[in-house]
Amino acid sequence: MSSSLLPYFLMIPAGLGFLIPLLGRSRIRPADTLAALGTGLLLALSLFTLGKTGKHLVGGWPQPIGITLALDPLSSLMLTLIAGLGLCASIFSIRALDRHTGRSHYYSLFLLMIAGMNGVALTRDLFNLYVFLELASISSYALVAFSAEAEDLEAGFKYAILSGLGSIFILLGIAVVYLCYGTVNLPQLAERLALAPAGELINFSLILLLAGFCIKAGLIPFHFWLPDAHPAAPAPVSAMLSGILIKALGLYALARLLFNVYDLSPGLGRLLLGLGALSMIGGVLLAIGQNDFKRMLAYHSISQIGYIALAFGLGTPLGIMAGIYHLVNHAAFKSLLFLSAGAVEYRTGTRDLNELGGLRARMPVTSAASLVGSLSIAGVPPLNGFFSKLLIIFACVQAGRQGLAAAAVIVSILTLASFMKVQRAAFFGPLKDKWTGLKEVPFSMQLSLFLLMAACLALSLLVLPGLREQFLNSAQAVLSAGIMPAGGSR
Amino acid sequence: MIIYFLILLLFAVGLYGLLSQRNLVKLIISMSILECAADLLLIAAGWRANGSAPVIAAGQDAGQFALSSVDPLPQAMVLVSIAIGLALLLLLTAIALRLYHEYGTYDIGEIRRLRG
Amino acid sequence: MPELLTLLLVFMIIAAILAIESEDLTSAVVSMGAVGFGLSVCFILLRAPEVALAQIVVEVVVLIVLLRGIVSVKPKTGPEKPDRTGLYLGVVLVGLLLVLSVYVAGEFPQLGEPSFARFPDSAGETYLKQGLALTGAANSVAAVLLDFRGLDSLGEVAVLFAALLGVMLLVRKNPRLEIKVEAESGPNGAPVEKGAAKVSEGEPK
Amino acid sequence: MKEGMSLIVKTVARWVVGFIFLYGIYITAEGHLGPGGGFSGGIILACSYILILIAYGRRFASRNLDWRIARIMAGVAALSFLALAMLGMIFETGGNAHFFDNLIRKNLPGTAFHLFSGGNIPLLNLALAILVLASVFTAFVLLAAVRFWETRGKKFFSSLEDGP
Repeated sequence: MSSSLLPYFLMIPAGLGFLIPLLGRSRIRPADTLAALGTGLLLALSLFTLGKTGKHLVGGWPQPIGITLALDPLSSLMLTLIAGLGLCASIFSIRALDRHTGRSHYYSLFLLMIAGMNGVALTRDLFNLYVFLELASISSYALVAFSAEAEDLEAGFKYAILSGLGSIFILLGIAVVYLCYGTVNLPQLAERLALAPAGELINFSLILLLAGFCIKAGLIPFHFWLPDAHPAAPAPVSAMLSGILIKALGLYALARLLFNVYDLSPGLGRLLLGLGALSMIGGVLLAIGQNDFKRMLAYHSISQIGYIALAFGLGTPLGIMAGIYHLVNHAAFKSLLFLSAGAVEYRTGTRDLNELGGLRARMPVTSAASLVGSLSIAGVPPLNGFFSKLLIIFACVQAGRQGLAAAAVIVSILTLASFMKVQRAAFFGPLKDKWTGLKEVPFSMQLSLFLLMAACLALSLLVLPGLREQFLNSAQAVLSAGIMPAGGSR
Repeated sequence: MIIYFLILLLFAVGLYGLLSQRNLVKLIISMSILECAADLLLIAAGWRANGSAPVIAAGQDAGQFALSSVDPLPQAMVLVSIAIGLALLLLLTAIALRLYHEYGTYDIGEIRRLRG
Repeated sequence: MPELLTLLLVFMIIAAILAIESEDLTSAVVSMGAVGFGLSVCFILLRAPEVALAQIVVEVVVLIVLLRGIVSVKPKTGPEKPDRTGLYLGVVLVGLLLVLSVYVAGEFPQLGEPSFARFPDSAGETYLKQGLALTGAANSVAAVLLDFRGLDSLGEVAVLFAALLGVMLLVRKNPRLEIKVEAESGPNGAPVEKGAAKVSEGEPK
Repeated sequence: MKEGMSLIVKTVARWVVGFIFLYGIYITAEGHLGPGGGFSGGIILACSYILILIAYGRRFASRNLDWRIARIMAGVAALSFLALAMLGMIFETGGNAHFFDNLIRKNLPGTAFHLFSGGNIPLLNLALAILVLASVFTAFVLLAAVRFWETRGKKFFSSLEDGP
């Protein structure tokens, strides 16, 4: 298929990212316009490539010599998510950054982050994956500290150090892999791994890579950066971080390596299962006591990431499919929740749930968005979160892990309780005197909330057999097909 | 063998520094030591005993050169990772400086308001 | 050769320990420089002159940035109490890593037998054999970096650019357009961002 | 003239800086022929500016070496790096269109071991060098100037608050 399309996923965001700081300030606000146009273009491109396969040999060099960009149903799904959330977040940013300086640099970093994630989704080369992962990470460090106030700087430093440690683990893992197998090309590496006798060094490199990607994903023993970084970032950035960054850099890359290169062994699956269950339960328990809206959402991110890791860890086709579905859904509802938290903060200037109250009367759209997001994350029937959680529970039962299925149900109930608390504290109930003069957020912010709400409703259609086979099952087939084919077309 | 072990030891020293130190500058230093170790492991992976640098001389036979030179791929990778390390260090330095201006100290224990 | 390398590595490890444990920030930064220069010499011994050059110039810039930017602000660290949990976590993790590396040490391939030579049709061999013919660059590393694996360099460019943007964002003086109300002073009486943006109105057009 | 360091340092810096600059250009330009390359060359070039800055003090530097121009240079260099990489995508069609295609070499092969060989490798090296020069220099100036945050006027930092 049209494989010469693939480099545009890197060229468009990177080129706009380089261009935007050069433009001056004018009435049409070139930075905002270009960022929205660029992400819109990316979304159009990725929708066009959705579900297709293709390969682009960078520089025209064949597989082990050069770097290959490859598209398969899973990576096209990731590209669509990245571009879709990028579009919503950049529309939201137009007004959300009203009170900040340095807008053009913000947009530029935002686009470079998208370029990095696109690169991670497309590349078939371990070291190139590391480079793009660092591109996305370094841009996100700067974006987390964007407001440059004391707490943001602190969160940014903590995030940069811990996530940087993850990157170093990945680099060391790559070094060990190269030391043993002499290649960084993923298909060739998979081939050599399958041929070589299983030794301790494979496991050593795997431990290093696993630790690195788990830090990036924010799974529970490695989660320390996440609850600080997400609240500190501006709302669109935290929507991106939680919605897609931790998945693209963490879970997606990890799943690629585990399933398609290391050929997931049962022991590894159990490890992933354990980490997932721990994050799922621990995240929600940590979330319950929180009063900071965004901090609570950050802990819920850990919990939901746990669901996805758990589903991947089952290793069964249904489990993988459910995991991918939940990944897509989580991107929609968690960014919706973060953006509505950002909308509340934009008008009220606070994230403390105890200070809010009765906002429903003054901010109907925001409160509807937050309600949809809350019901979806808690798994209430007509919304997308319900179906994917149900599938995960089915998969657990099918794999003979009833205990985990029960845990997933209980965590879901706890999530519902936690979000009911939010709704009662912030949106329902009597309007506090302080907020009587409040207005609804500007149109551009409402627009992105509407888009994501529509996505939350529409994504539940993916459970229908026809759509499921086209999008989810084909993506799941990529992972459950085992190690990726070597060589390839020239 | 001992070389690889020493490289991992260097990595361990950096890791220890990153986890035990509370000074922002020390954290940055530990980060850079960790990067040194990873880079060295990569370069060592491509070294050939009594090999030559991967630069072909005029008139040298390419086949002969391929048998006597060290591996250029890890060197290219390390160059990229050095650049990435520099970028990360500049960013960390900027954040550390700003934190100093906010709190008047580099000690993370004193400035830690957030607790994860 | 390996003996020399071992010696250098021991020197680097000692310098690293000094850099981490020294009380004085200036000597910590200088010890870090020693690690970097040792690394550069290691690169030369391992026949990587290009990487050695890059490492040495980067080390110089890093030293200048750290000394000029950070250490000149405040030359000494106060008496620090070590972070207990971090200390234990560090010791445990380091112990784990060392145990693991002892465990796998027997499996590491022989030093001096590059991995690309052990496998047929490795990329490294192609780079050496046909690099000049295919790209016209006599320096194989440049051929790999900018032609065979040019995408890595694009990533490198983007990362450097992102870091520049990040530095510019972080040192701007008025991150917000609003007028700030609170003017508290940080611990140790350091001034906290005094004249925050006296931009007349909070709402830009 | 109390700016900067002592007269000896200034004089030596004035002599040395040209050589450092030349060396940086040499390293960049010969990057595809021998050890060197855009990254190292760019940092060496940046070092020559940093030397002037340290020796002559910030007032001299802010008069003669404007980091705001360096910032624009960085953007232009990054864009031209990308543009060089895109050449193959633009001027070739169909199955031949490859990102990072060395199109210049295909049309103008040059002679091996001469400066004009390697197609766009030297050009990419040059763009990389300019980018590294500009970004390292800018970052250094800004990081060193944070010390004077309170005393330094609005003019220095205000242009950071939005695009140039």
